[in-house]
Amino acid sequence: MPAIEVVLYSGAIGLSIIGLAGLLLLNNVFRMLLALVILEAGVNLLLILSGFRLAGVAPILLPEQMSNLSAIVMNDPVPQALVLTAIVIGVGVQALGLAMIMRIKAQYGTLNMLKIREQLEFDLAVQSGVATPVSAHSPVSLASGRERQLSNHKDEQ
Amino acid sequence: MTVLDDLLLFTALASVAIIALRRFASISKFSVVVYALATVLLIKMSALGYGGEPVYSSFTVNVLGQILQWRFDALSWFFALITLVSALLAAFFMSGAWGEKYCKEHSKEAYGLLQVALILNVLSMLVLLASGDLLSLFIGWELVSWASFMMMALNPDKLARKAAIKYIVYAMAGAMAFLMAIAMTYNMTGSLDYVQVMQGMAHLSNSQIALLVSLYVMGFGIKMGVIPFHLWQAAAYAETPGAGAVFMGAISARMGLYALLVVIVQIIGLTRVAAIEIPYTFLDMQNVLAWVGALTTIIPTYIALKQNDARHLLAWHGVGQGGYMLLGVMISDSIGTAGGIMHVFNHATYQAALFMTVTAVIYRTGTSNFSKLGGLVTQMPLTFMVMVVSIIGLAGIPPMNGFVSKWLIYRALLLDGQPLLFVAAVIGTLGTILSVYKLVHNTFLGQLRLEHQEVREAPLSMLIPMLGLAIIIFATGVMPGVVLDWVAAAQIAVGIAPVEHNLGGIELVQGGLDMIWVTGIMFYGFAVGAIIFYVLGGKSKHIHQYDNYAGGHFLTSKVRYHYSNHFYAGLMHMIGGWYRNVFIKLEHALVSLVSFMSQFSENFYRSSQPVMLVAVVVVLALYFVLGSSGGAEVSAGVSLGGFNQ
Amino acid sequence: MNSTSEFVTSEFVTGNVSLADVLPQMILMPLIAFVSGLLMILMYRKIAARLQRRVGPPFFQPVYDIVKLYGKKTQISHGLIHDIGIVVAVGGYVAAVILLPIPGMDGIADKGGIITLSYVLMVPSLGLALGVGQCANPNGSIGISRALTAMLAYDIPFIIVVFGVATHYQSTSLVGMINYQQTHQWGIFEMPLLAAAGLFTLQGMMGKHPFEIYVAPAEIATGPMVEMSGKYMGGLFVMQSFQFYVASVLYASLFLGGGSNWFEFLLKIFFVVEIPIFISFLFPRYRTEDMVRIMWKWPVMIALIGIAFVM
Amino acid sequence: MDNIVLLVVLPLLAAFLMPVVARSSEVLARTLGLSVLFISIAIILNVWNQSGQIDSQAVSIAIGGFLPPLGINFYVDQISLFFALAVPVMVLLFWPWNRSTSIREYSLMMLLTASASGLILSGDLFNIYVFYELLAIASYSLVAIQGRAAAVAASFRYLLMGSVGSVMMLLGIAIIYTQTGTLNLAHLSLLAPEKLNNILGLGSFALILTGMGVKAELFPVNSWVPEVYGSVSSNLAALMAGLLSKLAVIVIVRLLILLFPQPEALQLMAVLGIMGVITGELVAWRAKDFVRMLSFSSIGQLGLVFLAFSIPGEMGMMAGIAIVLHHMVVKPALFMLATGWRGSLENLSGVARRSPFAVLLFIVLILSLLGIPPLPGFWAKYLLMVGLSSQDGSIYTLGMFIVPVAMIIEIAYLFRLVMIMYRKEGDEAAVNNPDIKVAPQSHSKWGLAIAASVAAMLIAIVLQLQPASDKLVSLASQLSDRNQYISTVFPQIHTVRMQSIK
Repeated sequence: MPAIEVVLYSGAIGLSIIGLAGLLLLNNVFRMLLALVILEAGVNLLLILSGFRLAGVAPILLPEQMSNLSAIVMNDPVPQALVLTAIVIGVGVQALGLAMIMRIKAQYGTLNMLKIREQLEFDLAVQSGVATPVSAHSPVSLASGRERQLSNHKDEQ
Repeated sequence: MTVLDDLLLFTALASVAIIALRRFASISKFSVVVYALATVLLIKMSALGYGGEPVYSSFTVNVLGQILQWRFDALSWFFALITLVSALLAAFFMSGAWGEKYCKEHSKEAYGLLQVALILNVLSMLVLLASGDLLSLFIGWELVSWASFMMMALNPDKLARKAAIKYIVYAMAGAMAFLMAIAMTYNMTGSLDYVQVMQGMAHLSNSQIALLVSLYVMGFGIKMGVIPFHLWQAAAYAETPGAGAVFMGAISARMGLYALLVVIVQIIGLTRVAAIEIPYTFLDMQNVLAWVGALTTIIPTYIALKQNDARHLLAWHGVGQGGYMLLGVMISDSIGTAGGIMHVFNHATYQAALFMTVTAVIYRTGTSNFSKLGGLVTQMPLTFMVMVVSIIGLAGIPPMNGFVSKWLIYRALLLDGQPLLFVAAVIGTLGTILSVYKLVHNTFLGQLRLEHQEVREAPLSMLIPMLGLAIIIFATGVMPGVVLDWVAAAQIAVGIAPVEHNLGGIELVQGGLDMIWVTGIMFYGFAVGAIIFYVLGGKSKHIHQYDNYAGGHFLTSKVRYHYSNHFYAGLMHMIGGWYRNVFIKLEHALVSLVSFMSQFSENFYRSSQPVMLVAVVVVLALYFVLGSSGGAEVSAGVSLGGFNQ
Repeated sequence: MNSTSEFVTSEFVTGNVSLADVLPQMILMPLIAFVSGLLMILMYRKIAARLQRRVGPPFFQPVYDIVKLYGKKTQISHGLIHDIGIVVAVGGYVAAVILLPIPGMDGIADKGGIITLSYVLMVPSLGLALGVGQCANPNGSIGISRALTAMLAYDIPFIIVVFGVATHYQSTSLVGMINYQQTHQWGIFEMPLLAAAGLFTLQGMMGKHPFEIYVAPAEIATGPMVEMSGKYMGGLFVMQSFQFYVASVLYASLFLGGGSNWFEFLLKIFFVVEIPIFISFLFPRYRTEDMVRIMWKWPVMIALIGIAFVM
Repeated sequence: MDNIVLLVVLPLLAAFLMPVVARSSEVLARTLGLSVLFISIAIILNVWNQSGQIDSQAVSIAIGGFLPPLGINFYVDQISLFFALAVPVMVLLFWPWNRSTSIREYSLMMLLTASASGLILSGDLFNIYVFYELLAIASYSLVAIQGRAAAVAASFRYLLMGSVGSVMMLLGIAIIYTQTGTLNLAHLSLLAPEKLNNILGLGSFALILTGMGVKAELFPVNSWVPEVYGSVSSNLAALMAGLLSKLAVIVIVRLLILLFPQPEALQLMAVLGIMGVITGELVAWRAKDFVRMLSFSSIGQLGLVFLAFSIPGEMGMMAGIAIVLHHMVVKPALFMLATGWRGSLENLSGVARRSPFAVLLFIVLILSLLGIPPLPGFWAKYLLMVGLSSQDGSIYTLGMFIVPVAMIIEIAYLFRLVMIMYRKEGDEAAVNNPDIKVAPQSHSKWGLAIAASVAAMLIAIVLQLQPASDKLVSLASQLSDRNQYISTVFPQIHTVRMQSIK
């Protein structure tokens, strides 16, 4: 495998790992979304590379090349088509996620995943009218969360 | 259309009719007629009880390559007879005054539902008894479980609800064990038809049989309430509304024994069971099962001894008596199995009678708590008489029928040379004697309470079935041959040599039993006693209850001069330490375990990083697949960039 | 010690018996039992007296007692069950007596056998319990709860002994056992451990010292007899004489080869009764719990070892 | 036959047209959505009626006249047609009827319909990916659009999990492509025995399973389930639990049959299935409100599905399809009952008096869910147990013990609830937070009607056991028939070639 391909592959894999690590290690939801973007970029790159030929040309078969098919090195078009679609979808999902983050920020006032989860659990419990799953380790945030929730209710009224 | 078709169809239509008509006042009479007619239909098949050919239903279902069929043989007929007669008597019992009171206390709807539950129980039991293959057996099994659950759940009390939910969890566990066993049987033998499974069993190894037997016995044992699955039954049956408890106590739990007879005795065969050695012990599987039976006679009986409520006491005895049946069947010779099967009949008669008497007492006094009863014999002499007859049967003392079946079991144990089992069985009997005396003493004997001065005899609609049962208990005690005929036919049906018997009992060169003579001698003895007492002695004077030796204390109705609390204080002083609620603690431990695991799982689902899980599963999955395939293929498989077209 | 099955053949089993054949036996056997029982009571009291350096009662004292009790004017009944209880208590023993084979009179014994007999022996206790229960006296009920506990105590070793003996003879027929012993060897020599345990049990069954606290004859107000007067007490006295007789005959039949003639028979049963009587007065009385403890410990242990030998 | 394509095209068009049309007339926009659904149903019924051949044979439809493997195709057999029918029918059943629903939601529903139909019909791996992503986007948005703060947060967490999952799936598809050079399922299936029967093939299966598993509630990528179902309306929860998860399962199974012959793939599914069953039921046992209980029960049931499909051979296929179909009707019906019973379980104390009919339906449904004979759920469970016990592997043996344990736990919590429902009213109805408790409301007539018709359907199946079981057998044999798939898509391939594949 030529050196350049090694560099390209390791770059793609590295991007994926960075993205995955970001998703796992970060708590800020916006950063998590960015990590997702990086992960997708890495994987897309990997896909592109799988169809890539070092000295390849665009996969358009010209009439004069018909005689000498085996001599032509073409890039594989299918991965490119795939990646194109994936990028489009990815952008859509990212936009959706971003919109959600804005809503979350507006309603919960935080971007911290841990706090969001606690608040979410609390909200679900409130909705269903059961006791909040209060953990002994985090009484403060939940108690304050509940008060906030109740005051929100009042605001709505 | 065979007679079996008629019977099943009739019962099914009757259940639909009862469901539809449950709000009408005349539903109770209607249901009595239904059970009577069903009994008539069953009696039309009575040739079965004397060794006739099995009656097949013309209705079959072919599903998933499995043919479901239904048929009646002598064993089913025997159980069906008990079922229908119990249902008839229970329906008669609840048709009159008891039903009216129940309507008043609860609602008409509740009474209708009780009738519905009863007919559904009967229908499901008939379906179970008629099953002709393992799958239809399972279907019937589940139907019976759920019909019983419906009956239990009718009582809205908190205790009853708790008992019902406990029951259904246990029943489900049993059903699941049964289902696992069926699935394995299907894969091992390629069929679920009785005959084909029986043939297939012959080719199985001992370890396979051991697995199957353990699963089947677990499934059936839970229904029977054998140790260690005995915790659910007593509370559940005791808290069932009166007339329902009569029926359930008589027959419901015996469905486990029926299935056990069919599957373990008939299909697998006790010789195969006995061939399974339990490692590191001297025991084989059959011994273990016999010991399960023996322990079931002891432990629940002594739990019954501690009960302070008549219904609970009886229900615990119901569990304990199931142990005798299992023990009898597991002795596997003709006398022992005859005893086990016959005990089903005998137990049904006296248990139904006892629940009826207790229900009658509740009907008149409103309670079955021993601390609030006493001295009712003067007010309810006939009920008392029925109870005495039944407890003599329950305790297994001649001349009532309970003695005969227990005698058969003891006799078989003797012939088999099983001293410890014999002793265990006798310990159970002695415990029974103690606790039935507690039952009769604390309800009927002793001092009559002030608030019960006006209590009258139970109404006629309740007395008639009670007295009828008392007569059956006595008559089949004196002439056990009547029942033994059916038992012998049932034994042939499950492939065991029938017991040699005559009208009075067993003829055996090594000491038999002739109940006609024994009863005759006993009554002769009582006559002699009566002569000594009445003829030789002077006339005695009847005095009031308060006219009693009281060590100088002046007795009035305010003084409770009746000993019913801590009845066997001395004995409890001695054996009380052995009541350690081990099984209850075990049950709690299981629940705690589930609770702990549940908490653990919940924390997993609450993880704050959703992606973590994806990553974990990817890594684990890749590790799994890579690990399972070995590294050599990796290099061969990797060909990134290959364009293969 | 094993291989006894050869002894049990059909020759010991009487065939069909007609009522006319056994009617004389049915009349005679209770009478014999009654008379022997009275003599045993007399013997008991005499020996007790001699051990305590008293003269003791005259020969007809037991008869006088019964006549006195029956002749009493105050005969208090607490209801029908009270009466029936006494009838059943006496009648149960009468039935048991008839089911026990004695020399020349074994027509009916085979209809029941040893298992039936041991259960028929529980009938009197139950009858008495019902009768006492009807009296509505807590002292009586306490006594009965103790009596039943005591029954539980001695019946367990008793049943083990019965099982051992029946296993040894491969039979539950008392007639068969006796015939075998008379032609071979007495049970006491073949099964010494079981015989020893049986003797222990016998002590409990008789309801005498040192296991008599449930009857509470000395402190009558706290025992089952508290409401028994006149013929009720008399009935129980009759019952007691049967009780002595049944216990001793049963033991003699199981271990001492019954009796081939009347002299031998009477000698054996009086000898059997004598042993517990002598032991009676050597020990203080046991509380009910202690009785349960001792009965479940020693005789059970000895009997189980004995069974291990006969198996 | 070719108008099957309309099943995807029409809803997709409608989805984009609806907001536009709504500017002029909102009523027209709503009618547009509904009419598209009705047209879809009509098309499928027509296809089914018109050619009886679908019962035994399958049809491949090349889109735009380009034949596979170069062109893309739709594959129509009984299973895919059935699910393609189920999509519009269930969307119609759980259509958000109330007037306050925004047109955007309807539009998203149409998107969901289109992508779901496409997902089940596609005969091409990449199209599956695309439709799957569309479906995901539609469902994220549908969850988020519910408006509550909790719904948005839950949806975001769902989105994170889902998009990482789809990235993994994409990676898996890429690996498959590099190995084989094609993405057509039939073609892949032809090549699979030689090209995918290796470590990379397995790896790609694991990646695809992870990605698809997010939607199919596969353990452990299902932690979104309770959050999402708890925060959305019952209608949407019913649709997601009932339909979408099953579609993902069917696609996974199809890929498994066509592409991955390795036993390790099955074992992986079995392990994850077992974990799903036991954890789902255990947590449901703790649940304090009805919807959460249903969500975890759904996880458990999907675990059963994976376990069933992991059994090699026809028996497993039958068991899997039976459980899938059964759960597909029962769980939505239960969610419909949940509309009236949101809130703490303790609040349901005594509802049996107020709404006896609903409770009766509930009991029938859970009895079937628990597998009580002779209800259809029993036959599914019976097949599962027989299938499990027919296998030797320790995983299957473990499964055979885990499934009953899970059922026992399930019966404990479900019947605890039933007993609460039958409690005398006012009896210990205390709730920890009386100020925020949610009182049980009455059910919508529509929801009750759905539940009642499902219950009636279950009972009808009991009465028609024999035809139903025959149908199941034919479905299973068709789903597990690789050769039919290949020969349908490539009729030119000779049977000789087929022989060699075998």
